[in-house]
Amino acid sequence: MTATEEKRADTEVQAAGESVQPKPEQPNPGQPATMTMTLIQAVNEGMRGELRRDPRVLVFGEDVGARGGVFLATAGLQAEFGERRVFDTPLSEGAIVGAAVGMAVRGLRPIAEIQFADYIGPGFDQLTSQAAKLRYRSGGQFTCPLVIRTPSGGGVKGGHHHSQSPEAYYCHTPGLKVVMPSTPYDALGLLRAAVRGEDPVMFFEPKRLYRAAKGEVPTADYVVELGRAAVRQQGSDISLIGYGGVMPDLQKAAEALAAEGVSAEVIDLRSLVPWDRETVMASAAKTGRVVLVSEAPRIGNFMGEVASSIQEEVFDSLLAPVLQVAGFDTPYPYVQDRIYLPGAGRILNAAVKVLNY
Amino acid sequence: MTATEEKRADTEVQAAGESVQPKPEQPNPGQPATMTMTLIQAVNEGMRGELRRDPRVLVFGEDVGARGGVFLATAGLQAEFGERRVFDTPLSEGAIVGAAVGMAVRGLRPIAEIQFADYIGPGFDQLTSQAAKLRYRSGGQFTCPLVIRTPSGGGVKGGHHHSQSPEAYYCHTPGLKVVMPSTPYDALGLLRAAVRGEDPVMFFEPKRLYRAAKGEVPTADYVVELGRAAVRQQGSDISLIGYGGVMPDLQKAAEALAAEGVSAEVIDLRSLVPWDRETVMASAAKTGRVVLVSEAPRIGNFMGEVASSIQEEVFDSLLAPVLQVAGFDTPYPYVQDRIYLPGAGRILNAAVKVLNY
Amino acid sequence: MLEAFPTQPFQVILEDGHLRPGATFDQTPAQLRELWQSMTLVREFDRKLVTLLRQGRTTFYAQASGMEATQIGIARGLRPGHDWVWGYYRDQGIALGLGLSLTDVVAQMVGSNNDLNKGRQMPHHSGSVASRFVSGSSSIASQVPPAVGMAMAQSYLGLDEVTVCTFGDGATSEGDWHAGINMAAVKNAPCLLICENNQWAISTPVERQTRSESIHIKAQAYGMPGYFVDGNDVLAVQQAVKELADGMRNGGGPALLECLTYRVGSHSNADADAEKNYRSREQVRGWTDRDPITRFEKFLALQGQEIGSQERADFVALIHRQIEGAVQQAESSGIPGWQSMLDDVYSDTPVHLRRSYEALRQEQSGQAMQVQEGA
Amino acid sequence: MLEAFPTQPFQVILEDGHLRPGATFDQTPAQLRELWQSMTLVREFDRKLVTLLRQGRTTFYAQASGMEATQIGIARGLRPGHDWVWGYYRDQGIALGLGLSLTDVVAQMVGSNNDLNKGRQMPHHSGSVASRFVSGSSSIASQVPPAVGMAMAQSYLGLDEVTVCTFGDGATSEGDWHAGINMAAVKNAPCLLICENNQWAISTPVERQTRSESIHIKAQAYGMPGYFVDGNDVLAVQQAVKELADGMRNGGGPALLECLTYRVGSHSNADADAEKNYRSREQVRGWTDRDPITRFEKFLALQGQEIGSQERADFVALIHRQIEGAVQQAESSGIPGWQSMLDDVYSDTPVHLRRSYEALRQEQSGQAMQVQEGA
Ligand SMILES: Cc1ncc(C[n+]2csc(CCOP(=O)(O)OP(=O)(O)O)c2C)c(N)n1
Ligand SMILES: Cc1ncc(C[n+]2csc(CCOP(=O)(O)OP(=O)(O)O)c2C)c(N)n1
Ligand SMILES: [Mg+2]
Ligand SMILES: [Mg+2]
Repeated sequence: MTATEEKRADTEVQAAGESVQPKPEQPNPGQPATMTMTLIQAVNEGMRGELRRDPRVLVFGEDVGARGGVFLATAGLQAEFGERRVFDTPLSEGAIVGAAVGMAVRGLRPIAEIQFADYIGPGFDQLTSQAAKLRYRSGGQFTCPLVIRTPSGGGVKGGHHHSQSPEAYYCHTPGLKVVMPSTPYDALGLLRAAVRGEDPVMFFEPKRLYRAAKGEVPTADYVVELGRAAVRQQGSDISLIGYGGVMPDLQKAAEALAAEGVSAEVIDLRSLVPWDRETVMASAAKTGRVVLVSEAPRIGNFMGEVASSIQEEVFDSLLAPVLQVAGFDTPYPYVQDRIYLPGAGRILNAAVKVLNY
Repeated sequence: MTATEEKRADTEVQAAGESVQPKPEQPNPGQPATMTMTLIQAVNEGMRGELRRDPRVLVFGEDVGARGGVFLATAGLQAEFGERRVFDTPLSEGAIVGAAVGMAVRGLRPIAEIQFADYIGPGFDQLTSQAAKLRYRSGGQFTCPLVIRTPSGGGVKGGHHHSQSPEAYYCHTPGLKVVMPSTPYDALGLLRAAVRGEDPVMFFEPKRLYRAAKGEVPTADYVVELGRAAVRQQGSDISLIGYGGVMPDLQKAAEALAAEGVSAEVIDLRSLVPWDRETVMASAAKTGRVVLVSEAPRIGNFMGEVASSIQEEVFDSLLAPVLQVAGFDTPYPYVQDRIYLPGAGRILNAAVKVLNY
Repeated sequence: MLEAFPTQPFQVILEDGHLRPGATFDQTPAQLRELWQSMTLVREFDRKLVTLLRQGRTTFYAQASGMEATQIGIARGLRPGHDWVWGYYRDQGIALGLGLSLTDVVAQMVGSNNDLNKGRQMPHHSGSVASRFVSGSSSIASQVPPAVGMAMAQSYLGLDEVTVCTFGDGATSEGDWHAGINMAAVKNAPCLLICENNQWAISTPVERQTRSESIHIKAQAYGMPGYFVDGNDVLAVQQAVKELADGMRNGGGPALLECLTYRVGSHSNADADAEKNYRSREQVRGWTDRDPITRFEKFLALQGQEIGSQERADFVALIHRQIEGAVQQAESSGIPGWQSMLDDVYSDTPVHLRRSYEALRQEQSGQAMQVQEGA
Repeated sequence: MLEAFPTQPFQVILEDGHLRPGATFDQTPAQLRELWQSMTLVREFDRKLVTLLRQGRTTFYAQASGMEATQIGIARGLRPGHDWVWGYYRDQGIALGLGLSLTDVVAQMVGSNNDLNKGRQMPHHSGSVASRFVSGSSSIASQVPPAVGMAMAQSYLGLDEVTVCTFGDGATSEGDWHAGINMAAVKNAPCLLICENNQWAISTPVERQTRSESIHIKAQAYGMPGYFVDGNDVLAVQQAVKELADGMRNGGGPALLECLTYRVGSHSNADADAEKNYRSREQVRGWTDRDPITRFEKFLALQGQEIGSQERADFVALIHRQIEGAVQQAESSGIPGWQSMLDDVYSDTPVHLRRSYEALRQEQSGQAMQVQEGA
């Protein structure tokens, strides 16, 4: 290629690039300061806002267009932004994840939906071989900022292919970031941070909280930085740490403990990779008693890393072993859906064990 | 179908089934009691023996036929058993794993090779959705006893797609059993147990030990039961626990400790799912000091589960935190291959930290 | 002899119920009536189960309505209990056609103690080893490579069985669909791969699933014959399946068969409200006008074997009674207890599951504390 | 105009070097010479690198010998630095053809400090953002869906770029190959999918990879045109690629292009000994007789532009000197240190990597104990 050609090529791309630059988020003076919404509304709002703000953002996946997604997370988006920006794909998770990688390399900001976390499997190689490693393997020459959104977790009596919590697979894949909000506030803030960030992010949405989790959300633009846990309740006697769908159970267990005069600190990790070691260690060091809660099968779940790290780091402060409450090491069952899930009772039991140690 | 048809159908299948029943292993009186072999020879022998013993056993994968596999693990098998029983497949891990599932349901005992553990990705959904769950989801009506053999781990300067240690993904998948031998004895014994068992087994072979690990192996038939660790060296001051390619480093660290008068117990897990809690807990309780070694990336690796379990179970016996020596949370590097891997020095350092705690 | 890669789907019965000129059939009048009964069973099963769902007695339902000729045609083209089927969630018609009892299928839908799968899967995942109908996975197209592997085993063992693998039009986009079919071709495995092309995958029409002119033409990518039948013509489907399966028994290789039909119900009850957003009532009506059961009834009438209105009413009433009986049987058999949750993960019970068992035993027997649950 | 689904591969130059009757070409004599030089560069790169490997100065090598016309034809059919290429490990010819310097490609093979990829991958994984040649993954066919996604982005952005995705014959069996191509067709993405059919995938011949009569016919499964060129004819490849790419620039959809060629070297140095177990020397010899560079030289001679033996010798010597220079440059630039191992995992450095950095810093600065390493 001659120098002139090179110049021309660059200019063309830049021109194309310019036409798709993000606009700064505009404050809207007429708006109230907060709005009440459910977790799924927050996800929907998050995508809508990013689609408005940044023409590089595209939303796609199976049935996300006219259908609005099987949970309606993308409802109304195609109507507002058209089929070029919000579209259905063929039924192939490999194609969906892989396409997101290629788009991101060419400067777009894809948000891809995988219909259920249980169906990432066919896209696993794209995630682990392409998305996770592109920046590293190219020495930073190529990057793929993208978001894979997917409903995960149990409690909807969906059997094992509509209930699994596979986040540990992706936490164990360096190069991917992994988050799981449990509140509308976090869902919106983390989604914005993920879309605006420069890395591939697995965005797990605890489906049983889609409508159950309701809350106030600022109307002004904000982000929730990846890697920061939320202390949901301060406490001094014991730390209950979880993320995703189990959070309401942690809160319930904390209330039951409060009724017995026990002051529990409740921490929502929100972000798994990276995870907030500082907040967790401070809490563990303070209370000396920790219960970790996750609904994923116990062996190899993400809390293994947290437990291992806590005892490595604040061993001397521990007054009792760090206990895990987790899913069972079985495929996710159907009829015993509720027995499988941790639940407040099981958390409370673990807490009592730790307290009486 | 009429009753007669049913009867006939059954008889046919039984007849076909009978013709492929395993023969009992015959002792060979002329043979010496043991033979020296490398780990890869043991794997090769294991397959040869099972192919001889049981006509239901088939061996297949990419380039396992005339080529004998890229590491020569299947060398000579096609020549001895023919193309019906030892054959090449198209380049598709999904097809390989999936075909193994279907064969196993119909009564065969497939041993499928995935050329490198880094390439299981395209077969991930077959493993997690089909192989792992078939028995459970069918209430035990359908089962798929199969073995997926694959070279794994680093140390061969192969870059990230010829060096990864992805076993934690499969340990976190209930329904799969997972093993990783580090000696020829275990490779042969575990392979036999895997082939003769009734469950899907992921059989990881630490490729850097393929020729480096040499040892005596009985010529008589034996198996190494899944779920039993091997205490490689008894000790009283500290427990060094690992599996796979890092085992020689554990031994080296133990020797260095011995030179300083420290008695280290060295444990090779061999089997990850199920893992030998009894042996591990007994050792941890005895020494009170534990170092866990794995070359997989730290976050979410299998040792997280072991660390979490140890402190849960023998908390009061622990004199120091359980430390992990692990791979880094990066894609497996190329030029820094040797820096990435744990190695005896890093293990020794951790041991000293634990001892001086 | 079925023709590969035809431009028009193979038909035996024309839309108006007449026998296609040149077409033949060899079913006895009793066999023809049985076909009608089986299709009607599938249709009424849908109706009844939708009612039960509304009553809260099941949790999920996906109709096969409109696809009865395809599913019964497949089942009747095979040797039940001899040939194997790896189907998918919408295959209740094949399951019933292969001889799973109403009790079996209903128990699976309820997840009750008498479910052959022990209540381990959501509705629509029947399986029966006696009927050689494999309990499926929800993961679309994941049945294809295993079905091919099974066919490879059959050929290795020298059995005269075939394996049928069914899937929807949407499934053809998945990587494993391709991986499996390619393997079948290369290994010449006696696997009959059948696409139940009902033209929709939830909200995605087949034209946006693939740009190929048809599904069966995809067989060319594998050097395999592709066949095309009218999936609303039960005799065409049965004949095609039988001819292809018998060819495989005699050493023939795999084939891809496309049955063109239509999903007249919603994707599932979860989709019923949303459906209006993606397809027109006119399109659906166009296909209800081409109802496979109505067409077969016209054919029977033209053959002098009309289904009388009393006969129909009696048969429908019988089915509903039987289903009601099956539901009651399922309900009264109870739901698998917590112990069952830990069984069948492996052939044995490894230590970690024994520990879980012990922990759950304590919890469930009330030795552990309880917290008030519920939203 | 290239014809879709031809029975014979498209040729411009016949085996004996004559222009095919009816064929045309528009290259200037200088451009023709450049093609010869580029192909010769690729050939000599193989020779020299094999030598370096024997000398222990690299660790792994996979020859493209025999495939030079395909790879240079592809590169010369594109607008380098403008169009994008997602290639695979054997594409050193495309990399060099697109303008990666010998220094770049050699540095990647060595994993030295001047490697654009920072020594992060084994040899054969070059990448250069300036040349729009994407650093690849070893995972076969995994480049296909990303390449398609990139083409979707280009069409969304209204750019007149195309994305070329190359892969081997073996790659066509992978699920992601299918998933990606199907997506390209449905989305009408300007992606040119090129199979470098060298007839072997390690020890597996293409006939046991697929039973389809060719690779390009697989395009029918996607409703996409399939083209077929003689991959040992550099003018044919260049013309085909240019015509197809230009068609895509003007709004055309994707296409599958098969270049029929042959891998005359072993799969890689790791395969050199084993090769005799799976393919005959006769087969290899049959194809060395059809050498693409020799054919092009005959063509040049017939066009009155013969490559003189002195010219050839000088050019070869020049290349070897340049490669030697590149190797020395790589070697003297050193190897990335331990710090680099922890960079570029993310755009930022999360706490766990900061901790690793600190731990390694201590260890590498000798603050940690050392154990004697080595077998
Ligand atoms: C791997 C995977 N991805 C997504 C889904 C979610 N899903 C369930 S049914 C369906 C549509 C399937 O359509 P088709 O194959 O045509 O079958 P049909 O429902 O029309 O009978 C989808 C996307 C799934 N079950 N598995
Ligand atoms: C997913 C995956 N499986 C297996 C391999 C191992 N492998 C490396 S090259 C190769 C053969 C590839 O053949 P082909 O695609 O024809 O390319 P060629 O080497 O002939 O250029 C295989 C099986 C791999 N790299 N990736
Ligand atoms: Mg469909
Ligand atoms: Mg090849």
